[in-house]
Amino acid sequence: MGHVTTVTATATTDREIRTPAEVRRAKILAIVYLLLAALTLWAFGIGSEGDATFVISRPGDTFEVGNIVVPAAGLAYVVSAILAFLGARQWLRGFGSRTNLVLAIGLGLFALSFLAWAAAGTSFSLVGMFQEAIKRAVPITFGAISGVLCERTGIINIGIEGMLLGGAFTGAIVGSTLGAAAGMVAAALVGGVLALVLAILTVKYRVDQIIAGVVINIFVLGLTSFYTSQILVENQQLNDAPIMRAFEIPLLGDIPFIGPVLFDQNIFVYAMYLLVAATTYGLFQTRWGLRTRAVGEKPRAADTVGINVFSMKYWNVILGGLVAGFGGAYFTIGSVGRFDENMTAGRGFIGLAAMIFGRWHPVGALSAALVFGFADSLQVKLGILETPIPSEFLAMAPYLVTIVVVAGLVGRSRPPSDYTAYVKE
Amino acid sequence: GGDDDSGSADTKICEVTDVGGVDDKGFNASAWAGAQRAAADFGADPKVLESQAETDYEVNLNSFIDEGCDLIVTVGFLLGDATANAANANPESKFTIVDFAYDPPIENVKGLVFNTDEAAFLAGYVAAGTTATGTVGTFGGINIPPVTIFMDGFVRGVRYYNAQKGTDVQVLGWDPDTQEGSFTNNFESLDDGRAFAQSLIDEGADIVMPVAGPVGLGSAQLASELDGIYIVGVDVDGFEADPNNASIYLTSVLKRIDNAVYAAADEALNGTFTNDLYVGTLENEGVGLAPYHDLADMVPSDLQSEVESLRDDIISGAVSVSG
Amino acid sequence: MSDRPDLPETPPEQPGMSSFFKDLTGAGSQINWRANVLVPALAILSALIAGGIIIAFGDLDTLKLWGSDPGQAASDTLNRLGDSYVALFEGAVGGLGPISETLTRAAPLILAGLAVAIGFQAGLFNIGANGQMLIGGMFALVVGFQFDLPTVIHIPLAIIAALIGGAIWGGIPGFLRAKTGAHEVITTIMLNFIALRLVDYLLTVEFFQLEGRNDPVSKSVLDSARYPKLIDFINARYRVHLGIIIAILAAWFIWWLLYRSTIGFEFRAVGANPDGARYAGMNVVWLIVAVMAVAGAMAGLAGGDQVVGTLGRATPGFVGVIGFDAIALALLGRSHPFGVVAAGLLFGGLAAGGQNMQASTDVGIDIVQVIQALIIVFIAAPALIKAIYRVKADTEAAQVSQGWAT
Amino acid sequence: MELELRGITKRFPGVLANDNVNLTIRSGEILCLLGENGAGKSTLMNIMYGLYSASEGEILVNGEVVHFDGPGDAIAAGIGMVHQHFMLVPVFTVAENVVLGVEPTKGPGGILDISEARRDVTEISSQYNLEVDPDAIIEDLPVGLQQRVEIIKVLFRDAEILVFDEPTAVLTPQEVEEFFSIIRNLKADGKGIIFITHKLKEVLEIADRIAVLRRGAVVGEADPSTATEKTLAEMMVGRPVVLTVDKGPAQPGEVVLEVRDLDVLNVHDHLAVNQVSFDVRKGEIVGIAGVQGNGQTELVEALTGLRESVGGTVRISGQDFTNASPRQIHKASVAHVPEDRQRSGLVLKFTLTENFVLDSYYDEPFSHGIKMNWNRSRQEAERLIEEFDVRTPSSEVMASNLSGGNQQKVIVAREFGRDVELVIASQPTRGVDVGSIEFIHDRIVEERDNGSAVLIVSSELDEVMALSDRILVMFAGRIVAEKRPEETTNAELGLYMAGSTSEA
Ligand SMILES: Nc1ncnc2c1ncn2[C@@H]1O[C@H](COP(=O)(O)OP(=O)(O)OP(=O)(O)O)[C@@H](O)[C@H]1O
Ligand SMILES: Nc1ncnc2c1ncn2[C@@H]1O[C@H](COP(=O)(O)OP(=O)(O)OP(=O)(O)O)[C@@H](O)[C@H]1O
Ligand SMILES: [Mg+2]
Ligand SMILES: [Mg+2]
Repeated sequence: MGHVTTVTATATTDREIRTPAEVRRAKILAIVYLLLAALTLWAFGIGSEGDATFVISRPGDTFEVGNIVVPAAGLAYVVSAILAFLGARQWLRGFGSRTNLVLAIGLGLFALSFLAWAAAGTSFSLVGMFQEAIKRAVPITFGAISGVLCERTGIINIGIEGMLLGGAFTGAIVGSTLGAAAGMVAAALVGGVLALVLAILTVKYRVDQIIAGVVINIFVLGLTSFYTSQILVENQQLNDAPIMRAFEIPLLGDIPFIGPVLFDQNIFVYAMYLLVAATTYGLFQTRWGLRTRAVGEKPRAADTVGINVFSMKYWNVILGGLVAGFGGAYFTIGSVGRFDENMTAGRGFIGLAAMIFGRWHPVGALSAALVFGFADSLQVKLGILETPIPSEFLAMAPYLVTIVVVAGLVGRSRPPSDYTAYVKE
Repeated sequence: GGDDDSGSADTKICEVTDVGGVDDKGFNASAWAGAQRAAADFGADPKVLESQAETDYEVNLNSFIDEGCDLIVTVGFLLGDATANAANANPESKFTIVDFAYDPPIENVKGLVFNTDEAAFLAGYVAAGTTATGTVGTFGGINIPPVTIFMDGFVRGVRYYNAQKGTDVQVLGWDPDTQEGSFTNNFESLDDGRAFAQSLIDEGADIVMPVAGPVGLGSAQLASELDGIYIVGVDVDGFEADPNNASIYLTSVLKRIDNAVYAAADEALNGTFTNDLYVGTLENEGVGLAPYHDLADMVPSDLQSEVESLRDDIISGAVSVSG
Repeated sequence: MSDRPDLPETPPEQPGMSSFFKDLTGAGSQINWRANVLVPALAILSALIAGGIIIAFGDLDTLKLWGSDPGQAASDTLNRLGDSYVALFEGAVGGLGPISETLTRAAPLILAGLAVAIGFQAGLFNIGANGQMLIGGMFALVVGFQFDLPTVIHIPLAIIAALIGGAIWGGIPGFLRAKTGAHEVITTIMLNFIALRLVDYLLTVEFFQLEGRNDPVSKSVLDSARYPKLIDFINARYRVHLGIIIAILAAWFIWWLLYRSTIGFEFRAVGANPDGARYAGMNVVWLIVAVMAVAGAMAGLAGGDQVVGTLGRATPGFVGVIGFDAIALALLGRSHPFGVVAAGLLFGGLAAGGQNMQASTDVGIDIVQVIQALIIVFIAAPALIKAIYRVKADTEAAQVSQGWAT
Repeated sequence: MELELRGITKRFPGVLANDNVNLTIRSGEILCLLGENGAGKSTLMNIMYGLYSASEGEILVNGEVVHFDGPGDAIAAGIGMVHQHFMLVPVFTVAENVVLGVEPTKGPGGILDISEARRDVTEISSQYNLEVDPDAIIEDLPVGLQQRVEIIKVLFRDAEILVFDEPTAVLTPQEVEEFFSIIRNLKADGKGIIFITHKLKEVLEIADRIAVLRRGAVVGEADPSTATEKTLAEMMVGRPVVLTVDKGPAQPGEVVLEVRDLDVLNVHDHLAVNQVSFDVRKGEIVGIAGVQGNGQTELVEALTGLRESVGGTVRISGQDFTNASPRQIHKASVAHVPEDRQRSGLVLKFTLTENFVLDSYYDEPFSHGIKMNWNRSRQEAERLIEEFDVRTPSSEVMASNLSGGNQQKVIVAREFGRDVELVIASQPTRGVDVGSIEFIHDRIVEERDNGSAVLIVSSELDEVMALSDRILVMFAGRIVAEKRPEETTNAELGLYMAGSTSEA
């Protein structure tokens, strides 16, 4: 009967058919390309004169590299032509599995043309901007990885924002009193404790996961604000942590452009690289990873082969909390040494978006976080290139990007988990 | 209401903060410092109510009125209306409001405003004379007058220097003519302080004036990690307010809110209270330029003396800062 | 048929309070006091206790004292707590003034709470009340200062504007959720930030700014559009205004909508079982947009309450954190409109009381935030309460989320 | 080895699922466990497998009392289970699923040794001739193969006692035969086997011993050599039962449902319904037979507006209803009994009244404008409860508090309660006890005789045979055969269901 059933194998046929939904989405995407093309042409091309000078090395780099000079208008014409082509091709054939890649490239080109327009007539430092982009991606990445760890075991962690904030707060206080190292450890631990609370609420008491997460956010925000005004204001010495300085990695740091951008950063950035590598390997190459994903995808199946679903969930969520807590320390120990009320300003949620954008994969999460970091550093940069765009709108950029990304991609990405609370009689 | 008897007998100096809170390292804080100093000197006790939201102003003012405060200090334009209403409803209480002026003036309210641009002008002049890269920068918290007046003065100071010396020192981050520039859009994120300073530095600025309360501390932090980068502090003397990074404050644009509040308290508690508008100027030292402290030898002595004479010219009106 | 239990002889339900209780108790036949009254009450109690501990830790001097003189420290701490909570209580209900203040603060809380509760009822988590309030407020503002009309027209017009503004800002995430599966939790939060910046910007625009000033303070709403105060004839300071009445009417309307109208039936069906709703021929996509729009409209009304009611103008971030308190409030009210009213009054009291507590003791006002968060923890996990107090209540934890993608 | 369950009792909120059950199983024998839906069979097995913990009673292995904290312990004790609903991770490969929980690792930090896993799988499959590709992704495999993976999983953990919970429910008769030969091998290999089913024929064919459960209690054991289907059925239900549906011949009238060249995609965007065409006439019952997952679900969803079709047309009473909305189709007086009552047929958190008007609330008399008329709705609810004998204390209890069968009755009542021209019912009696089955079958025939066109989709071959006037067999998204029940046999249909195409 073997052969009989193999006939049954899949009810597919050679006839290639796309769902109406797919077709619709493809067309919409195509229209987006065309609009971008038009915008590029009209806003950045026509009537903009002057060259944009992109500085891609810093004084004192081992290898000084010349600046890139591009005519803003010219670039705009080229880019809009390419975008138009992509749009047409998208409409007619689509890009199949490479759709997202192409989209990323398209948006990248658009951003480039935008920069050239903004910098037309002046010069500005790409190195600086990308360096900043990496820095700003750090807490987002930690948040996103924390999300990946939790969601791969079937727990949505909306509480990342709170865990970051808790980590920042603890990092500041413990860092001020016992030193940076202790501060980072303590920050991670606090994240872990908050995660434990999340785990208990969702796994043991089966509280709605999103409610539980939001509770953690509100609670941490209230608590840190309360103690900030109650204690830190009078006792500034408690809010004055040592700061991790950037240090250049030998050799790697000397590579033109790449070097200063990637390898002249502080410990948190390097920790981020390690974390991404470690989680990727762990999730997909180890026993722990296999079990974690099994528990997320189908808890009862894992249970029936004797995997302790609950403890897997607990440990992974706690692990996620440790990651988020440590990431939170970036805001204080990794950046300015001082805690301020609600200083995470929504980075935790952007981290969630990055996780989704990154399809619950650590590397994806990192890339997504870099996109947000870029948007974020872009708005900083644009403020000083007298663009006609009001700063309030520039400040919206990261949030707008988040919405666009989530709306554009989550629809098509399937979460790796069954998020319903696992019940065991 | 919020009346409790504890010490309603003795005199009180009471501050209602705006939503920034008393620990904003900005004008709420310096007003509070003035109130506390006055309270100490005149044997009153200082009280503060933090406002969490717009809706709190009225209530906070009322509870202080009920407490019979001898002077109620309110801070910032956000409290403009609330203070006016409270003052009109309670003619017997005395008020003073920071960074706000009524016209026509209200009987029992003393407005405290500052020609910060006079001092910022001097700072700009110093910066222009000190920069090694020929580029200086500034950024603000939110695009509102109390902030941008610093930036106006700073930029005009630089331009004045260029005009005098025929140099071409650039100022990044603010254009007094279009009133657009670089803003963090918050007064909290020190990380933004770093980022905004960094991006100015990337474009070659070596002297940065952050006008965003505590956000500036981030910039100072960054400067202390790099070499050849200096900060111009605002409101208070960064050298004292931020001891960790004291050494990188070239100077600071002083806005002596504390002195003004102190003076108002003095009037209120010693029966000389008037509603005459107080305008802090270089002349009455309501605004000023902080000493160069450790960096004194970085500022050439002739530049220092030019600054001195420039101050006199501004006071005398020979030089206009609103250029 | 013989072994089939007889139906109770109760006559068919009449709309009204009895059915209100039925709604309140899910669909159970008799009132579930334990689940809907006792547990929330205990949750509040627990939150106050936990809050007390947190307050105690907020006082370093006393903490140090524990080492040297525990007795003294203990009594200090207790006094401090005593004073704090007494002040809290007095500030909430200690006289006409406090009550007026409580009601003033309850109004926007109730409306924003409805905005969240409607979402819950339909299985959507609307964290965007703050943004929706801001936009609704700005809409009302424009009507408020732009047109000069007789009150009877002006106020309703401002209200409509607020509803529209909020509905738009709420409808966007609804649309995104329905069409692209973008989860409303993320989109609404992002829209909060965006609304905040948008208001900052608008307040720098000539059209909105107060004549002759360029502070980010809007023109003042004309008196003809201001909600009339209710008891200011007793004391000019009693600022409770029409808003509270509007809030209660809105709650009643939402109750009617949810439990007496076909639309509400669809809302609840989508929330309880989207597949079932589709099977039953409901247009789930449209419904999600509609739910979020209605929710947004309620939040918009809350924003309007602030602008044309309490403040009379707009300033940066003029709604504070009401939109977030609303989440706690909706959970506490078990997402039932009348429960929301009760919870709103409670939180209004907490806010007014917290104000007073700050004024008469040195306990910072953020503690109110903490207490509210604690209340949700306990509400969200009734099992917790049951475990602590050994209550037998068949409450199951509130469920709202439907995973990420739809 | 010998495994004994002693005095096992299991209570769920509101249910006594197992009631003081005693049971013994030894190596080298096949014990059949028989019982209607909800009799407590799965529960009992889950307890034996450490998934549930018993409220009372104990488990003994070779006379020793053992205590299972989880499946891990049971597995260690040599117990293996193939669950009623497969316990495989859909996105994992066969190999990953087999080794999950006992993964071979290399080096430190538990690095997976997947090639080792692959070898183990191929080894076992060759030993018991259960060929399957170790690298195939589970969700791409048909149920038949998925079941093999489950068996391999159990053998990989070298279990001595193997439990199969309704393994044949999803198999064609041929696959069943294949499966039986597999478990005969296992038995010969000295394994003890517990085999759960509702299907009396199978029991008589394979069992060494038979134990019957009713309402959670063992109501007796039977000897396969002496027992007959009828006696077993009576033991199961506790009263005499009619095993056939009595219905007169059909008088087909004009075409009501007309389907032409219909193409429908499944969730994975594979073509699940492929160029399907058929008619259903007034006054006839057309039954669609087929192994689950051959496109029946997608077909019904397309017909009822729940899924967009990508090609072909659907006409109802002459009008075009291709990709019409569920509401439009409902208005065309079509009744739809959905495949999964809990997922789509009911809103469990709603009262019965609300559920009874779930798809007709939008119209008079249940609503006027946007105002619901709850009094009227409630009267309707009570009428239907009365007429369809739904066992419930009142019309105001939540649907979730009803038993599966009664929940099904609620749906049937709602859909048949109004006069309709077309009835589309999938798995109308799934998870429903024999008593209710009789009832629902009678109602379906009654609808036919009242002149409705009826389309039945069921994976229960017997049900299709009993009800249908015409039978269509679906395989791999195509209609591969059309037969009249009187001119065919289970065996023949089974062949078509397994993919051998019609030469008729
Ligand atoms: N998790 C649960 N919670 C509450 N009741 C349950 C649960 N699981 C099963 N039951 C009830 O226990 C009884 C026995 O269920 P069980 O699944 O063991 O029946 P079964 O004999 O396996 O039926 P079937 O033949 O349909 O599989 C039923 O009344 C069922 O409703
Ligand atoms: N999951 C459950 N949770 C709570 N109560 C349940 C559950 N399942 C069943 N019950 C209760 O147990 C009673 C018996 O349900 P059960 O499913 O055993 O009926 P059954 O024997 O399977 O009958 P049917 O064959 O009609 O499903 C039902 O009336 C229901 O109230
Ligand atoms: Mg059942
Ligand atoms: Mg079963």
